[in-house]
Amino acid sequence: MKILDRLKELEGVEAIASDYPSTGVHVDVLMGLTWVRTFASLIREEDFLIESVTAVDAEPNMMVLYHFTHPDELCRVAARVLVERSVKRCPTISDIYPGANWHEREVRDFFGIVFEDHPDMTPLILPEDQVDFHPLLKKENKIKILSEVFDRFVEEKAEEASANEGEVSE
Amino acid sequence: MLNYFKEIFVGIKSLLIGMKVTAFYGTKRTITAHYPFEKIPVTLNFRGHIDLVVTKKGYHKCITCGMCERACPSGCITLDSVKPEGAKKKKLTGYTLDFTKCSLCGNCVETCPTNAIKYSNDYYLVGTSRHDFHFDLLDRAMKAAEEMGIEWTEPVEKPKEPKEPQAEGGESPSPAGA
Amino acid sequence: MIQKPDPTQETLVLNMGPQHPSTHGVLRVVLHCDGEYVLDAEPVIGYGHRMHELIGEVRDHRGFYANVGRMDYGGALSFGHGHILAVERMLPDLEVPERAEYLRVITTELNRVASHLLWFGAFLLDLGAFTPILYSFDDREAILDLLEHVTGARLTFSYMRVGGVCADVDKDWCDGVLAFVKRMRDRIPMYHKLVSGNIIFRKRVEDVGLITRDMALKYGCTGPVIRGSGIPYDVRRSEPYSIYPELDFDIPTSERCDCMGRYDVRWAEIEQSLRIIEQAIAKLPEGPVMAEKVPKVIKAKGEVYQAVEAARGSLGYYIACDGSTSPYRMKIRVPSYSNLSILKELTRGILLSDLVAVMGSFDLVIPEIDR
Amino acid sequence: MQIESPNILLIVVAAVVMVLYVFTNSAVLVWVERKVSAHIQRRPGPFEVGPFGLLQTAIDGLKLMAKQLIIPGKADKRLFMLAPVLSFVPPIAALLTVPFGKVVQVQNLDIGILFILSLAALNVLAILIAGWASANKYSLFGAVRSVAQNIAYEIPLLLSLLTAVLWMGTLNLGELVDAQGGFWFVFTPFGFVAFLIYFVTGMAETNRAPFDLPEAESELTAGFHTEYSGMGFGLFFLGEYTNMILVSAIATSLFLGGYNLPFVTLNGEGVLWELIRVLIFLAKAYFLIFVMIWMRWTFPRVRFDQLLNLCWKVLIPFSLVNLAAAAIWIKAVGG
Repeated sequence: MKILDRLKELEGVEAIASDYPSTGVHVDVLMGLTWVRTFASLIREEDFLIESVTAVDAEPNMMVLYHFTHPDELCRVAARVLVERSVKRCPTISDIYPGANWHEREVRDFFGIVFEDHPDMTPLILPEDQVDFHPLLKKENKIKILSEVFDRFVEEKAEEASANEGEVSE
Repeated sequence: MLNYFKEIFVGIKSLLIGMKVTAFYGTKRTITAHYPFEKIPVTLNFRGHIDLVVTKKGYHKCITCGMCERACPSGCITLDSVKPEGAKKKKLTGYTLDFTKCSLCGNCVETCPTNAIKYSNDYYLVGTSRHDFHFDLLDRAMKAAEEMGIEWTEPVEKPKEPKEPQAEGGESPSPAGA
Repeated sequence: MIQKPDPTQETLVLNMGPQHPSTHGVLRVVLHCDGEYVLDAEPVIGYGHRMHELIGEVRDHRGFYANVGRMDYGGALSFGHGHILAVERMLPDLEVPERAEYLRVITTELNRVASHLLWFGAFLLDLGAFTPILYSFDDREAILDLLEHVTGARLTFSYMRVGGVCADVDKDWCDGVLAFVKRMRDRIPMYHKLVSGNIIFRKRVEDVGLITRDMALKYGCTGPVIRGSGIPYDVRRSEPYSIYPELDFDIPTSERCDCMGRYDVRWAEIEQSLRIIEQAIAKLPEGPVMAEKVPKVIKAKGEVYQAVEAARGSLGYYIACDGSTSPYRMKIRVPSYSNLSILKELTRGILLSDLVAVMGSFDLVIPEIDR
Repeated sequence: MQIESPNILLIVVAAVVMVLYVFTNSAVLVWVERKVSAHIQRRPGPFEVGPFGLLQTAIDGLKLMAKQLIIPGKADKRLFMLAPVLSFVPPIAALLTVPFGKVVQVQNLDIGILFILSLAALNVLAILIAGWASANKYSLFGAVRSVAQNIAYEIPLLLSLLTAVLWMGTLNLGELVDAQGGFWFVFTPFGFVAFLIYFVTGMAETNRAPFDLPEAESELTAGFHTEYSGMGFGLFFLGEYTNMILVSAIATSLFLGGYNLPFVTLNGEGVLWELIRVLIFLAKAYFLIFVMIWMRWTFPRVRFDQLLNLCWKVLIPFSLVNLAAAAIWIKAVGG
């Protein structure tokens, strides 16, 4: 897969081939917050189609998840970026992919993650005056550690996650 | 210029073709059913709300295991049972279906170990309050038995009663585990 | 002193919806109009939001499959298909019988035809023709009768089960399906005579709502919208699932990029679906319709993304499980959501009537957007 | 012609009869429209009230009368109430000059056509007032559309009628019918073209689909009568159907030979002959209405700019050329 090679060249992006039959994803990408826009531009150059932007609430970081797929070849890219639960800020890709506009607003509605430089962060689905209510945030007793849910983070939990956090604070 | 006239000609022709189609169907028989006077028979597989199966002996097959209650994603089934003194099995005293919450997924019917519930073919459902859709299935089963001409008879466990003291020790875990 | 507004710069704000005949549900579009011209159209969604994603996280996998059909009342079976395939992906040991897969595909394709017929009628209703919807409903009813025979429901079929389907079909039903395929093929020329060739219709939809290839990719449009822009992206072919690789069918596309292109694509798709149904009925193997060993309680771990081609485009289920009985996170990527988000850019400077035509050509199902 | 003092009593009686006729006509037409549309759509239509559902419209009328008249808070109340009346009365007045038979014509005016056209033009005023007074944006849209549409379509309408007037050399409706006799104007090529143009513009003037832009249901919810309920809406309804009969009555008397059969002129005297003539006239008029209904339930609605394009680029050039050709023909051959 061409995209995998190209993604591997980016230093802040860690891309691995994923097990398609069990996950439905070909390329699994983990990137730092500062790399989101670079990644999006690159994947836009490759003519990928945006499928969805969503988030998962977990401890200690929340995960924003992008899905892209290619219209011609069989290749789905799942890109993750970790967002600190207390900060909840993430760069927008809505200028690169206008289709992400609504998805990002929805994520803001449901999780409270603010996408920086997004043209319009008013609630899309929730009532316009309801800015502090985020229904998909997990309750105290339900919330899990990120690595408990996602195998992706198990081995690199110790080093990588901390490295990413380091990037966030930069 | 030629295109201009061609377009007018083609346009008028296409309109006339369209009118021909509607005229053709206008002269044909109507295909709707005049609802209150004629009803379309419901298919055998139609999945309405659930009902208790009435057996030939005039009783239901429910063993009150509670599988349906647990399988129901919307929590619309409520089972009431008592264990009569000295009886081996629990006895169903009430089977309530809150149809206002039911989404007809069919989980209850599929998980039932004794096939005690089935889908009814009832789709003429109308009510003036939501309490009209809290069905007492046990009651409905009794009425169904009456309509079928079967007498509602509770199976008599008495012949087994003398053996009960011996069997009780072995039997008691099974209702609890079900 | 209050400044007087300049009447030449004044625009008319028009709330189209939430109750409006051609928004197909509770969708509101805030229009800024200059006379008949739409300067800006901002869709406002969420009036019928039921938070299906949260319900999916509360209920277990089995409890959720009645919900998925409620999202898209037009093509409920593809939504069920996607969900079940996603759950089955997490259970690698489960072997779904072939007959079940064939039945899933046959019913889904029948449902797709029904959905396209519904769209056809509603689209023409938007354009002001009242009769085609009743003709298309005549055919749609025939499909619903067939589907009722096997699934037991007419609209929100909860037919798919983990490990198979809930009911088997018999020979009579297959004959009925083949008879329907023949009937539908006979009826298609009538539709084209009545509508496709009609000069008024053509003038209304041609060169209206142009979506270029690039726009379609940027906005993530899928389904007939992207295929109407000349990109042959169909999940059934691009990312084969179920038994679609074994079937012979084409992905119709149109280079027109306008409403007419989408219209043509949908009609071609109906014909392809009929082809699929015919082949699948011919190939339908004997056997059980339910896997033998289906776990009573589904406990899975890991995450899956399953895409299927619903009637309106690529439908994706993202399920992340933490090993408990219910998903930790469930995200449903619905096609109409992305398709509708293009509306703002698409309708700048077009006429009000064209806006209605463009929205009609998207085949919007609002409960799907407000899932 | 000497000006006679009009027989007031006759006119009053005739007006009452005409109002009654208009009401029955609308009731029947609504029933016909519902039945025709139903059968085109393969359903039975009204069949419950009365034989074949004939009394359905009467019941509907009763319902409309019983309904509350809701006037929007910000509406201009007087104009709001005036508009339905304005849409309903002029067509009735116009019908007074229509020659249903040789004798059955309330007032034979020398400028009959002009009289009818000037009254028919009031229709657009009614819609404009309704749209404006409702204080509703959809209504306003409908009103604006209606004005643009009706004013544009007035031109080909006049031109096509002018062809007929030129051909027969009179504005008097009775004389126009007599001038044709059995040889209907529509049998001549000029008459045929003029008739087609007249029919299309007539549909547009009456806001019938596919030209029902002022009330375009799928775009403007109900257009100019969005805010009207009860009999306010009912009067618009009546006005629409009265306009339909007016348009087809003019078409019948100008192009389709009025009460004459094709190639047969009916000149008999007596009540029976008069009755036959009236029936023939009505049959022709109602056939045209049937075609209008048939077209409504077949075609999609045209777009606003296309409507005007059709008028300016097709109908007006064609009717102008047709008029000129007819004039030359008269000068060269007939003159």
